[in-house]
Amino acid sequence: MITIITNTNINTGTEAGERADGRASNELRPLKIEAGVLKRADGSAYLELGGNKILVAVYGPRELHVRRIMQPNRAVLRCRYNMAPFSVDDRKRPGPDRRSVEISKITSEALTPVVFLEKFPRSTIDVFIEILQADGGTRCAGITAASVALADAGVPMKDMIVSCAAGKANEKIVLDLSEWEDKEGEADVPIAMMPRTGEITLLQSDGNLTPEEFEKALDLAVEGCKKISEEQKKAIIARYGD
Amino acid sequence: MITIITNTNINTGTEAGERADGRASNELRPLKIEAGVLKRADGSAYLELGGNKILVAVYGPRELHVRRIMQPNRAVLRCRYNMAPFSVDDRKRPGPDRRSVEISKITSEALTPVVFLEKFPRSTIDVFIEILQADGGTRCAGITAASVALADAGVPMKDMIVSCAAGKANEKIVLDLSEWEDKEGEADVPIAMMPRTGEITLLQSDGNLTPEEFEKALDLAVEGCKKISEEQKKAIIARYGD
Amino acid sequence: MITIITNTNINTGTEAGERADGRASNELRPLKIEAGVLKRADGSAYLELGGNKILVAVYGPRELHVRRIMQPNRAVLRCRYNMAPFSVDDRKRPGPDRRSVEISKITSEALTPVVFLEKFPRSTIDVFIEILQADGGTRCAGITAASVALADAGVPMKDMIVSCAAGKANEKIVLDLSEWEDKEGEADVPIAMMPRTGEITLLQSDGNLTPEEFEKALDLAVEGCKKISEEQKKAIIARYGD
Amino acid sequence: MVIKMVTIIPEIIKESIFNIVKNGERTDGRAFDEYREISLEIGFINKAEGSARVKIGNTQIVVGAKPQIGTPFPDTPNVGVLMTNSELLPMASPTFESGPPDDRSVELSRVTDRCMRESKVIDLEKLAIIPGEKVWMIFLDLHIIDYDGNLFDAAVLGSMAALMNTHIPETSCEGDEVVIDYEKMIPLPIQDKALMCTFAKIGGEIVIDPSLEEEDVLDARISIGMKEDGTICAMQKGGSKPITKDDVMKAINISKDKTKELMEHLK
Amino acid sequence: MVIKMVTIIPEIIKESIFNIVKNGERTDGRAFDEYREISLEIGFINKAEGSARVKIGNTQIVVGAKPQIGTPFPDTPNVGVLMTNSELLPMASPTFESGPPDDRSVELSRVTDRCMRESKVIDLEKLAIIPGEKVWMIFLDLHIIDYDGNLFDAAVLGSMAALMNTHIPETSCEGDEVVIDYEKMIPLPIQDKALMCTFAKIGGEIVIDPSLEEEDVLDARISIGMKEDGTICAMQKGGSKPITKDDVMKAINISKDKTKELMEHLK
Amino acid sequence: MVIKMVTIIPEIIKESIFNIVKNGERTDGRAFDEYREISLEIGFINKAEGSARVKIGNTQIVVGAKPQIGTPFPDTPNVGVLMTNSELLPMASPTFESGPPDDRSVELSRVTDRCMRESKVIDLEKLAIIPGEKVWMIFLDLHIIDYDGNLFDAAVLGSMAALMNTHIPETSCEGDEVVIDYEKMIPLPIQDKALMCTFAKIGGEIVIDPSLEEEDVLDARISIGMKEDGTICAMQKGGSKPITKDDVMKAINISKDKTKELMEHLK
Repeated sequence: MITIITNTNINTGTEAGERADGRASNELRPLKIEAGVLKRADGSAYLELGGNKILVAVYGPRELHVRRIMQPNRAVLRCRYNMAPFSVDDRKRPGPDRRSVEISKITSEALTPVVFLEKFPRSTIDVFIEILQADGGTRCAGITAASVALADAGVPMKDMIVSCAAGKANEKIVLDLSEWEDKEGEADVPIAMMPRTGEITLLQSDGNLTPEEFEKALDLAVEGCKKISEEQKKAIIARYGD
Repeated sequence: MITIITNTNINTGTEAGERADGRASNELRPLKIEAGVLKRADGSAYLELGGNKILVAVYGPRELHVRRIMQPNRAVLRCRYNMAPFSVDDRKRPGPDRRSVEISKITSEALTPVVFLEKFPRSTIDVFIEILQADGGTRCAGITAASVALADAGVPMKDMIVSCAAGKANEKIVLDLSEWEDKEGEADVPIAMMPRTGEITLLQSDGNLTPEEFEKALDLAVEGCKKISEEQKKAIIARYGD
Repeated sequence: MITIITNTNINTGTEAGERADGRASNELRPLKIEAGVLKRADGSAYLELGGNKILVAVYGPRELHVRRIMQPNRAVLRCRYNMAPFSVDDRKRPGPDRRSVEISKITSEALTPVVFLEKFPRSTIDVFIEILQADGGTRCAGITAASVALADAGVPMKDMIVSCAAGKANEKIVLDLSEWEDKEGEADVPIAMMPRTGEITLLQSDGNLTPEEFEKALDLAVEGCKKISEEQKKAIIARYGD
Repeated sequence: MVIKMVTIIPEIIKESIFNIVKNGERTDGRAFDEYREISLEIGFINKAEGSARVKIGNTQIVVGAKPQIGTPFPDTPNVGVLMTNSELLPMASPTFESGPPDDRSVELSRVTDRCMRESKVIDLEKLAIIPGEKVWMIFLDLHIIDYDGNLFDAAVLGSMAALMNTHIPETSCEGDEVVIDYEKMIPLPIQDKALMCTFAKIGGEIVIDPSLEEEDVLDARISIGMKEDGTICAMQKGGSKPITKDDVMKAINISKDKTKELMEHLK
Repeated sequence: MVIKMVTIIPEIIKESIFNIVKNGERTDGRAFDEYREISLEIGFINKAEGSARVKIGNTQIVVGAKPQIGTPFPDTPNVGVLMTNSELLPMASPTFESGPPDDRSVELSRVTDRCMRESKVIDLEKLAIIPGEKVWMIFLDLHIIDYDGNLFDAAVLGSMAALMNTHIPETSCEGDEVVIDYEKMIPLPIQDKALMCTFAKIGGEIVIDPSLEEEDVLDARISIGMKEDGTICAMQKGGSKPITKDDVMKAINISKDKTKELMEHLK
Repeated sequence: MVIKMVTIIPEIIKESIFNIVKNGERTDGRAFDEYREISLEIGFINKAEGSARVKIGNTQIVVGAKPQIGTPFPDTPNVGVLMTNSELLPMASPTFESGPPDDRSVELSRVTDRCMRESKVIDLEKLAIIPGEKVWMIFLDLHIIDYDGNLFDAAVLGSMAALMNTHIPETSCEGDEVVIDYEKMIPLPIQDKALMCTFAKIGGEIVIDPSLEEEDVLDARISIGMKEDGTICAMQKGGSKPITKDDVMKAINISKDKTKELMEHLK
C-alpha cells in the first residue's frame, strides 16, 4: 500500500535574481502592528508581517515567586516563544521544543539591554510570544512585537528594540526572507538592534556567506530594522497619541 | 502476516427494553461496602459494585507543604482517582491520563460541599481512590466509597455524599449502567448528591437525551443514590456501631 | 525488505573452564586509577578497568537547597550513576533509566557507612559517576572510583570503600567478570566493602548459585577488593604523597 | 494529585456581587439570560485547514483544526478520530502558568470534545481512508489567549465554527494505492451542530455567560451542551457548592432559546 | 540525582527497639525467624489474566499480570518478556507521594523482577508466537496499597502466585496467519518457583520479616531470593550500615527452611 | 518559560577584570587573540564509532558519535540525519544541575549542529540506505565534563574531530534485502571542515576564547563558525549587552587566521 500525495501549489522560485513574491531585494513584506489588543495582559501587541500572525502579551514588573532565579538588585526578563499547533503546515505538538527554547533565550537577551531592570529588584517581567501563524522570520517578528507590548505595558526602556532578517536566496542578498526563501535559500541573518545607537542585541547567521556577503546582509537587515522601527512608533502613537 | 483473534464471550445485549444482565431498569448491581480496611491510612473503605472493586484511603487533615495551593482560612480537599494497570481489559499505562485528571477534579468538587474545611486552615485532606477492577460507573462508585473513607477518618461533614449514575441504554432509561451499557448505550448521567437536602454536587451528562429523558434519568439516579446511601450508613455502623 | 547484519567479531567463549580473555579465575583486568583529574569539582578520579572508562566528580560538603531531604543532624550523601550515550554498543538515550536509578541508590548506601556525615549537618555531598565506556562491572568500578574522588575532595572517611564482583561463568567461579562473562555467565555477585574490617556495604547476587558457590564467589570478590584497595591508595599517594 | 489553584476573593467583593444579583441585576448591566457581545472570525488562520477566532466579551480563543492521517483505534477500526486539546496560555491570565495542561485545561478540552463527539457533529465514519488501517484524525487545538470568564461556551462555539470551516483533501483508493489529492479539498462531513450554554449560580440566581468577575465568586457552574433540535448532548457541573434539580431544569430551558441565538453566529 | 527520603526516628525509639532485640525478643512478640501472619488470595482481580492479593501482617499488595503481544528484544528474538512494575501508592503510607516511581519503588520492582527472571520461573522461550517478530509480554504490576514493612517478600510471593494463576490464550500459526484463541486459555509455562526472605540487622541480630517499626531503625537489610531446591537466585543488601559475611551466611541458612514454609502458601 | 540561572559576580571583580583588559592584558596573561592550550585525543571511546576528547584550557568535553539506522524526515527522504545532543553534566560545574537540558545546553547543541550542518561537513545524501525508507542517523553526543569557559569552540572542535573519526558499516542492497556489513567499516563521507571561534566583549575590547572568569563578566559574546575556505557558516551572539557592527567584523577577521590555526589540530 503506497500513499501518494499530489502536489499542492506552493509559490516556488522564479528566474535568477528575482524573488518568488516579486519583491525588490530591499523590500519588506506587508507589515501591520497594533498595540493593546488583549484585556488581561499588562501590555500586548499584534503583528502581521506577510503571512505571520503574532500576538505578544507582557505581564509585569510583578513579584517573582521562583527564588532560584530571583535577582536581588534587578528584575529578570523572561521570554517564552511558543508556536500554536495550527501555525504551521504540519501540526506542531504543543509544548516547547529545542528550537523554541533557543529562540526564547536569545529573545530575552535581545530585549534585556534596553529595559531598566534595576528599577525593579526581585521581580520579573514576563513576555509571552505566540506564533498564531508562521510564515518565515517569526523570531524577528516576535521580538519586534514584544517591544511594542513592553511599551504598551509601560515598562521603562531606553530604546525600542526592533528586529529583522536579511539573507541570501536565489544567489542574491535580500531583505526579510519569506518562508520559502528561508527554507530554500542559502543563508539567513536575523538581527535585533537599538535604533537610536545602531547597536546589535541579537545576531545569528545560518548558512554559508563570505564575509563580504555577510556584511552586505547585515547592512540590509539594519536598513529593514529602521523601516520597521517607524511602524512600531506608529502603533504606539495610534494607541496613546504622541 | 495477519493476527486473528477469536471472539471471547462478552455478555452482549438482548431483546429491546431488557437489560443484558437481567436487572430491572431501577435496579442496582450487587453492592458491598466496608469501612476501615487499611492500617496506615487515617480512614479507608472498600467497595464492590457489580464487578467494580474500589479502595479509598484518606489522609488528613494534615499539614500542607505546597505553599502555592495553601488556603489561609480553610483546608484543601485533594482527590486522586487512579486506575490500576490491571483493572481493565487492556492494560492501562501507570500514571494519570486526561480522563483521570478530570475525574479527580470533579470528585474533589463533589465532596467539597459537605466537608467543614474551614475548621482546618492551611492544611490538606487527601483522598486516594484506587480502581482495582473497573466495570462501568467507577467515578460514582469512587465518590461513594470516598465518603465512607472520609467518615472513617473522622473528618467532620454535614452530610455523606453519595453518587450513582442513570442513563439510556437499549432505548430505555435505566439505573447504574454496567460497563457494557455504558459503552454501547446512548447516554450516561452520573450524579452525586447530599442525601439530606437532595442537592446535587456532581452532574455530568454524556450522550444524547431529550430534556424529558434527562429529567427521568436524573430522578432515577437520585433514587439510586438514596438506596446506596443506606449501604454507606450500614458500613459505618458495622465498623463503629450506631 | 529484510535487513541482514553480518556478524562482528565478538571475543566469545572458549573451552570449558578457561576464560575468554585468558585470565586466571582470580585475576583482575588491567586497572588504572588517577585522582584529581578535573578542575571544577572539589574532588575527582578517573578509573580504567579492562575496557571500562569511568570518571567521578565530588562536590561538597555543600549547602543543601532541597529542604525536603535535608537532615538536621548530618549531611546527605547523594550519588548519580550515569551512562554516556556513547558508552555502550547501542546508543543509550540520555537521562536516568531504572537500572541507573537502582545503581545510584545502592552506590549511595555502599559509600554512606564510612563517611562522617554527622560532621556536616544540613548539607550534601554529591557524587557524580559518569560511565564514559562500559565493559562489564561498571557499578563496582564506579564505587571504587567514587571512594578515590571522595578522598581527593578531602571528605573525612573512616575507611576507603572498595568494590569488585565475582561470579560464575563457564561453570567456574571467577573474579571480575568481563562484559561477555557478565552477559553469558551464570551469576554475578558484586560487593563493596570496608577493607579495614572486611564489613560489606554492598551485596547483590544475580543468577543461580548454590550456597556453597555463593560463599566461594563472595570470598573471591573480597580477595579482589583487597587488590583494588592497594591501587586506590597508590592513586591517592601519587597525587598527595604519603 | 490534581490541584486547583484558588484565587482568593475578598468576602466583601463576593457579597457585593451577590447583592447586585439578588436585586435582579448584574455588575456589567446585563440581563440574567444575556450573553456579552460575541464575535466570530472564521478562517482566521490560513495555514490551518479550519479555524476560527471567537470573542465572548473580552474572552478570546483561537481554534485551529488540522487533519492528519493516522491509525484508527483498535475498537473502532472504520471510524475517524477527533482529538481536542486546549492550552490555557500564560498570556491569557496572570494566574495561568506554562507547563503541561492542568486540570482546568483538561476539563475544558474534554467537555468540548464530548459536546462535539456525542452530538455526532462530524460523520466520523466518512473519515476512514482504508478501513482498519488509515483514517483521518482531526486535531482541534484551542488556544486560549485572553481569559475573562466562560471559556466553555467560547471553546464550543469556536470549535463548531472551525470544524464547519475545515476542508480535507479528497482520498481515493486505486488497488493497493491511496491517492490523497490536495488539489481537491472537500469540507468535513458535518451532519449536526451543537453548542454550549454555561450558567453560574450566584446569590441563589442562575445567570448565563458568567464574566470572570462572576466566575470568581460563583457557588456553582452548570454547562448545557445542546444540539440544534434541543437535544442535550453534554452537561458538566462545576464549582464547590451544590445546585438543585430546579436550577438544572431552568438552565436547560433557557438553553433551548439561547442555543438557537448562538447558532445564528454560525451562518 | 536519586534521593532517599529519610524518616527521622527519635534516637530513643531506636535504642528501645535495639534493647528488646538484644534481649532475644521483638516488639510484636515474634521469634527472630518468625514471619507475621501471611494471607494470599489468588485470582482477586477477574479482569487480570493472573492476580493475587498478598498480606504479610498489615503490609498489603495487589499483584496483577496481563499478557500483551509485543516485539521481542533484538538480542533475544525467540524469547518472551516479563516486565515488572511497582507503584508505592500514596494510599499506602503518609510518606509515599504521587508521581513517577522513586528509587525505592524502582529497587522493589527490579529485585522482584530479577528474582523471577534469574530463577527462570517462566519458560520464556515458550512465549514466542512468531520467533523474531511476535512474543507474549507479561506485564506484572505490583500495586502497594498498605505499607507496614517488608515489601520485598510480599512482592515476590504475590508475583509468584499471580504468575502461577496466569492464563494466556492459545496461539497457533496457520501459514502466514497467527490465530489467537481467547476461548482456549492455557496456564503460563511455569517451570520453577522462587521466593524471597528478607532479614533486618538490628542491634547486632538478624531478624526475619521486619515490620515497619523495625525497618525504620534497622542498620542493614539483606534479602535472599531462593528457589525450591535451595539455590540462591537473587540477593540484595540495603540500609546504610554494613553487614558481615557471617550475617549473610546465617540469613541464607534460615532462608532454606523459611522458603519451604512460604512455598506452602502457593499450594 | 525558559530561565537563565545568573551567577552573581561582585561588581568589584567585574571592574578589576575590565581594567586589566583595558590595559591590553588578560587575567591569565594571554594576548587578546590567543587561545588557551588545546589538546585533542581522537578515538578516546572505542565503543563509539567515532569519538574525541577535547580540552581547551581546563574546559573538557568528550564527544561520541554513534550511527543508527532510522527513517528519514518526510521532507528530505533521501538524506541521512545528524542529531546533536549535549549534556552539561552536573559533574562539570557546581552551577549545573541534573535533569533535562536547560536553555544553555540546548543553545550549545543547536549552534554546534548548525555549524556542522550548514557547512555540509558530511555529505548526508551518501547516508541514505534505501531512499525514502532507511537512512543512517548519526547521533553526536557532547558530554561536558569540566566547564571552565568557551564551550562552543570546544564543542565544535570535538564534534568535527569525532565525525572525522567515525566509521560506519558498508551497506548494500540485494534485491529486497539490505546487507549491513560490520566487517567493512568505512569512514563517514566528510566533504568539508568547519570550526568555531568565540569572542567576548569585555571593557570595550574583543578577546578570543573567554575563560570562565571572563565569561562571568562579559558584556556580549560572539561566535563565528567558519569553513576552511573562510566562508562563514554560523554565527551566534550571546550576552545581555549589545555589540557593534565593528565588533562583529573584527571578530570575523580574527577568525580567518584562528580557524586555520585550529584546523591544525585535526591533522
